[in-house]
Amino acid sequence: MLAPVASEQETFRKEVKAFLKENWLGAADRDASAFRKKAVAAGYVYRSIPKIYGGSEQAADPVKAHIIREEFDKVRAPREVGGNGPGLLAPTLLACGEDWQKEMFIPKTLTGEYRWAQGYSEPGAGSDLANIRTSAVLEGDEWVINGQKVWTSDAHNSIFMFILVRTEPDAPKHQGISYLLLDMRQPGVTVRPLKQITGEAHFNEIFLDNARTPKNWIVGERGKGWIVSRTTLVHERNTVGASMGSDHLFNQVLKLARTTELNGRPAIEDPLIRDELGRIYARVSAHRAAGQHAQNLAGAGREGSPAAGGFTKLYGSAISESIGLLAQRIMADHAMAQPVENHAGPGRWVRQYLNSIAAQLGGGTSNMQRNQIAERALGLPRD
Amino acid sequence: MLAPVASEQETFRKEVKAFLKENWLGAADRDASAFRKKAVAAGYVYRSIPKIYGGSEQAADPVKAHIIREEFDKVRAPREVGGNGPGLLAPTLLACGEDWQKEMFIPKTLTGEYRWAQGYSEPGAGSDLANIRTSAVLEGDEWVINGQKVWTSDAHNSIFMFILVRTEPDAPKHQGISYLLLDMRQPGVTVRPLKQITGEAHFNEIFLDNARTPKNWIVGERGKGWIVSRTTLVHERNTVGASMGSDHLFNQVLKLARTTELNGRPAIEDPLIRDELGRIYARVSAHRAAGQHAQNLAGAGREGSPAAGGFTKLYGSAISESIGLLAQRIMADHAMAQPVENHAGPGRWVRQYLNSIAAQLGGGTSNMQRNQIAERALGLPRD
Amino acid sequence: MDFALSDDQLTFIDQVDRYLRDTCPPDRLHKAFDGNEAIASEIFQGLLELGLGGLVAPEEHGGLGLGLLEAASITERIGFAGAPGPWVSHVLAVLAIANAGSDAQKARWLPGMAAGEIVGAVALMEGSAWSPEDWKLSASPRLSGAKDYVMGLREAQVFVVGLAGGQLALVESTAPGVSMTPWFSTDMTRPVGQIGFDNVACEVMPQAYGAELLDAALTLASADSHGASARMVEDIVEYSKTRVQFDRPIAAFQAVKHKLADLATAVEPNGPLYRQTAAIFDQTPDDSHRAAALAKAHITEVASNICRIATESYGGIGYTWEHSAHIWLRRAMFNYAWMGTPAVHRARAADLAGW
Amino acid sequence: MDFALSDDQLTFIDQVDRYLRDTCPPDRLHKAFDGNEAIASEIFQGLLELGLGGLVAPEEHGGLGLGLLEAASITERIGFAGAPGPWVSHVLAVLAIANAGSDAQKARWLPGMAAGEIVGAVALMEGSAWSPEDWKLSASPRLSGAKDYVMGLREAQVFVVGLAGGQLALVESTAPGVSMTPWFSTDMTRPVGQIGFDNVACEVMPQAYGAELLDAALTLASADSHGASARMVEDIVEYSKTRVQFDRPIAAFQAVKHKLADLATAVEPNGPLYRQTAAIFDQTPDDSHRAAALAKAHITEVASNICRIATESYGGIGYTWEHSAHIWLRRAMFNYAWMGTPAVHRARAADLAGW
Repeated sequence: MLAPVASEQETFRKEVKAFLKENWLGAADRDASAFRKKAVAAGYVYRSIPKIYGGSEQAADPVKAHIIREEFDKVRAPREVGGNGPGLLAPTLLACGEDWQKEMFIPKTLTGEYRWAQGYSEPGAGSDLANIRTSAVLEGDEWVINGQKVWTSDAHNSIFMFILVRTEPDAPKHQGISYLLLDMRQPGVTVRPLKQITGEAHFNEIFLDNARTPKNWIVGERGKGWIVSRTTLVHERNTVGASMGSDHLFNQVLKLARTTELNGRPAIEDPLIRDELGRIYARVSAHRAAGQHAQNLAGAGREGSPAAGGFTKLYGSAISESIGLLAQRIMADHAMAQPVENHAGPGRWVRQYLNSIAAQLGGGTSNMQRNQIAERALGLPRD
Repeated sequence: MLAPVASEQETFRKEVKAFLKENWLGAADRDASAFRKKAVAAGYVYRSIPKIYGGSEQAADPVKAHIIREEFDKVRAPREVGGNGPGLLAPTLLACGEDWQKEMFIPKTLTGEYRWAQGYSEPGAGSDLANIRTSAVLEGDEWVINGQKVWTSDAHNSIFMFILVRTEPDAPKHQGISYLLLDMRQPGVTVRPLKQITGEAHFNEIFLDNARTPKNWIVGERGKGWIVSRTTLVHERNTVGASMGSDHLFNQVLKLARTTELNGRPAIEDPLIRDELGRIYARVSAHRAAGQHAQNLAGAGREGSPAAGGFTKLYGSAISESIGLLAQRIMADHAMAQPVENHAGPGRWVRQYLNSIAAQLGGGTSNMQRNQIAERALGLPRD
Repeated sequence: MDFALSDDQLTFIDQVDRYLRDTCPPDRLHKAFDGNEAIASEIFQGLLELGLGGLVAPEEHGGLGLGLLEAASITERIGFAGAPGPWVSHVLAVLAIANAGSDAQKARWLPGMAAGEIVGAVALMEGSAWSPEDWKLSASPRLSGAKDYVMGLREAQVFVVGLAGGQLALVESTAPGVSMTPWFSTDMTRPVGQIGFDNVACEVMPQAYGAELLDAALTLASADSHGASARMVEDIVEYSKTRVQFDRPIAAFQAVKHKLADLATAVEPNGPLYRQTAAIFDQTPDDSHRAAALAKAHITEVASNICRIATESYGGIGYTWEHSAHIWLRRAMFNYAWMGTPAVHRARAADLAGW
Repeated sequence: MDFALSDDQLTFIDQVDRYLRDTCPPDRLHKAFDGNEAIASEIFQGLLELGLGGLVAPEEHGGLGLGLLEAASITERIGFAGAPGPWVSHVLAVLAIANAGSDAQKARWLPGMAAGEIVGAVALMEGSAWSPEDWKLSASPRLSGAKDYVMGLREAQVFVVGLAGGQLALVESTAPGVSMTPWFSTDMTRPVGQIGFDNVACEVMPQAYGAELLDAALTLASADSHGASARMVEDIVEYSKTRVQFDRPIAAFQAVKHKLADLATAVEPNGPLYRQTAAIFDQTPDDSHRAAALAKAHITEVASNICRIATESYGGIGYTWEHSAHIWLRRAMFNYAWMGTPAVHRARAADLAGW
């Protein structure tokens, strides 16, 4: 009675392995872009993007996609270019952009030549994203933009930005927003690193002071920016493989427990630490099984839960938090200080502990996810 | 700089001890009522009730009250009669009743001759108590009462009942309620035991089918029953000594851990059980210290937190729940079955486990307490 | 590993679901729970007659020849329904005979078990000793001693009894020297008790299958618990939509709404986890001990907590005997403790992982 | 036991509070946290000059002659303010000299420490060894070795150094052979480091006061943590009243409101608990080991979790360096680990309770 899908998957996996063996020279190969071209030609990366824009235009197949990810990662072969461009902007342009916009931006985004910052959050618009105040006013052939964005990732490396702005101040809040593209290389755009709780700066604040962008660098219609931006958010919430982060973190804390002494013996031998490791590992396993299940369903063309993204995110956040707390217990005195900054010892877990706070924040707070689960999966009343 | 209050307290404690030594013969003494008369005369019980109604009419002094409780309990001497009458009805009558009501009901309530059932909750009125539907209509000189009450404690032992009924169906919900007294020995009153999740029946359902009570058996004005009933609720939420339940439960689970084998040795030697015992004991200690603090404040005539009752209740509920969960771990296989019903072994903790669910329910749910804390102590907006 | 259910499997499960919905509605479930043996037995016999009796028996002995994945998936639905009867014990007995029995033993017992004419049960625990390594009974050549927490005491005609060294023996309920002592059970849908042996004739099975049988038992306990917790969440979600306090359904209060979302989130991945565990048992048995220990530790613990929280969430009504909540709560409590608690299996999983 | 504060005590604490509010507002606190030693030192010196330097020193040596109850109550307020400086280390040094020192040692050090002219510090931990039973350094007759996680490295002129057997020795910071290595500290309001001794002249104090000093250290860490967590809750409550999302203050969302109530409930009894612990130290020292272990285990753990949850509750802003949340979070993290983690003290409390 078992479904005979496994063999087809295994054939595909062999193909991928063979491709990698022939084309990927390993970490020594510094020319990622040449390799990536071959991977596009073989249909392994940029699968959902049409060939005319530099993609490989393959039928959607989450199982194949997952196999590709797994096999590429095993040998550390480069897949899609990272950052906001390929993952967030390109799908949005494909769904809502003009043809000239697609032609102009997508191909160079896929090669990594154009990098993109995401300009969504503002000081007054966090979970309530629709509350943004940054304004754009049409002056002749240009939008003139004023305001402030925060938590813009990758801004210091980017030359372009996609940004939500208020263009119809008198419309209801969700209907007054437009989605613009913006060249960041202009005097009206100031990027300031946002120092995080850990002391690092992975994000930026952006101050927009009469920044300008052409009238037709708008994606979708004027006032429809909220809906356009939702296209992107859906892409942020991919469920398959979402447990990989949990797996990775768990392996790190396991190593910490193995290599750190606690009360005169390896922490991993402490019954309390061991129990908590087991507790977390079971949740990591469940998270992984749920991801696998989602992949199996997708492979069989069946529907998963309407809130699967929320589930996996909330579950993953809780795991990350538990790992942070366990690390605190294992680190013990190392949590107070490190002999030197960036020391490789247990003390570097202070950063992990602090970082795990962000797990509750990134990509929608846990409370937003609870609302999503309650409303979409359980059918409970909206707030 | 320490306040010199301790000596005064100690003097009083000695007085109480001396009284008990002289007057309480121990468990052999079956005549509690004779002893109680002496305790009233000495000013140790019914302290807040005027002498004309059978009380001892003492100035409010929570510290003395606590010392009396402690010393009486040590030798198991009887204090106030239990049940709803002395604790809930008498204070309400004192605050809101007519003189003839006080004279007629309080003295015999204090001796235990009159026992009282509390008729508040209904199937549709749990946390939303003001939603009661049981109606009372004036017919001539009598109220005619119809409806259903649930969770009435002590109903099978009681001859009277104090009850919230809707007398003004057209008024806003809090303003249509009256507080009546009712003789339960009549055909219109049917008491049905309410079997709890543990299989025991400490509560009842009461069906009122044209039950009747005299027109003037109303406490406070018509339509003011909600406010009258609040007098009673305040008495339910006494903070001093509220941690005694936690202490008692903890000692029980400690004994369970000492006497139950888990994986071939006493459970208390298991590092995980030991850690959890320590964790709970710390909370019990904190709960006790907070109670002591409240007592110290009261002794010094200072104000405590406006939500102290909510705090201690919520804290105590969480402790009770933790103890239930720990008991589950210690019981292990004994949680599946007991060789005989009511066996004295670890299996009887199944009942404790199930009972601890009630900790979340009795006297206002935890969510109601959170609202109270948030609004009264933290000044957050009302729901 | 693919542990998604095929269309055939889903259709079959739907059938079982329909049967359970029809025969095990709240009123009948309550009666069975309160000790009505006729109803309990009718529901359970009907299940066997759907063909489930021989689910894991080979086809040549009249069974369906399916694996633990299917058995566990059915067990989830039975847990979801809260259905009375020693289902788990019977499946394990069939599995043991099918995998550890001699040809003669298989031929003697499996056809009747598959046909629903014979009920089997496993008798494994000795006091709190759940592990085959700690079983002490031996058949040398006759059996004396006792087994505890046996599910199916009343119903079973044949018992698979765990022996020292993970051996298993077959004992008939009518054999001279066998005694049964029903106990006061927490989970009254599946009462347990002690079976005593006083110099009883028994047949030892050729394979020492105790360790495998343990894995299967842990997996089925997980599946049953998952079903119970999923049901509790489904029910409290529905209740919260209709129970009105302060002029709105309580589900409209964010504190309630978010608690329900947390419960659903805790339940969600446990289905995939037990199914994966069962698939490992069927397909890559080398990894089975660790997977089964971990699943049992996690799912029976989480499910027990979920059932508890859901019960609390009903307010007063959930605290009454007449309400159904405690039927599943008690079921989850049983699964938590049966064949070793979460804590011991978590420690065992850590050992097996080589930590 | 009465551990309520008298009017005099409250007035004194109010004074300290006022001083801290004036001198340690967020902008200056951030500068101190970011390494501005002048500001840090100004705030700390001012505290000593309020008379706190000799809080627990006897009156005949210029102190106030108060007990641990008062010291802990002041420590709470300092934790509440997040004030920089080695306050806890200084108080412990004074306490040690006052209780374990010879008359000559007291006369030599206490008046200056009480006057705020001399800063003292304790040097106790050796690696992760916090317990006097595990201290290995000895002065025979000169001192060699190192002490770790020493708070007040930069400020102190005299160190109270823990020795084997719970003995304590006095070492001057300028003594030949003393070396200081500041470490990269998590709690930058109270940076720590290593102090090394290479054949250093020292004076052993006559009383072996290590075990008592440990109790005092655990109690002060608890008080500091309690202050930090109380501040975090106060701040997030205020923020939630003013931060508007979806057109209402986030405190109006029941999920937020109830979380804040839970935080407040967790904080509420910790004040009484540490004060009771301090009063036990002062009044019935026989019970002190167990009480101090339990308070440290509970309060520093709960406070660390509260600070964490409160930080999360700010959303993105709480995750920035410029926000103040992490100043208290790091302070609570430090207290959690300093002189033994909650887990070890919980185990110790269980042993001491005779379980």
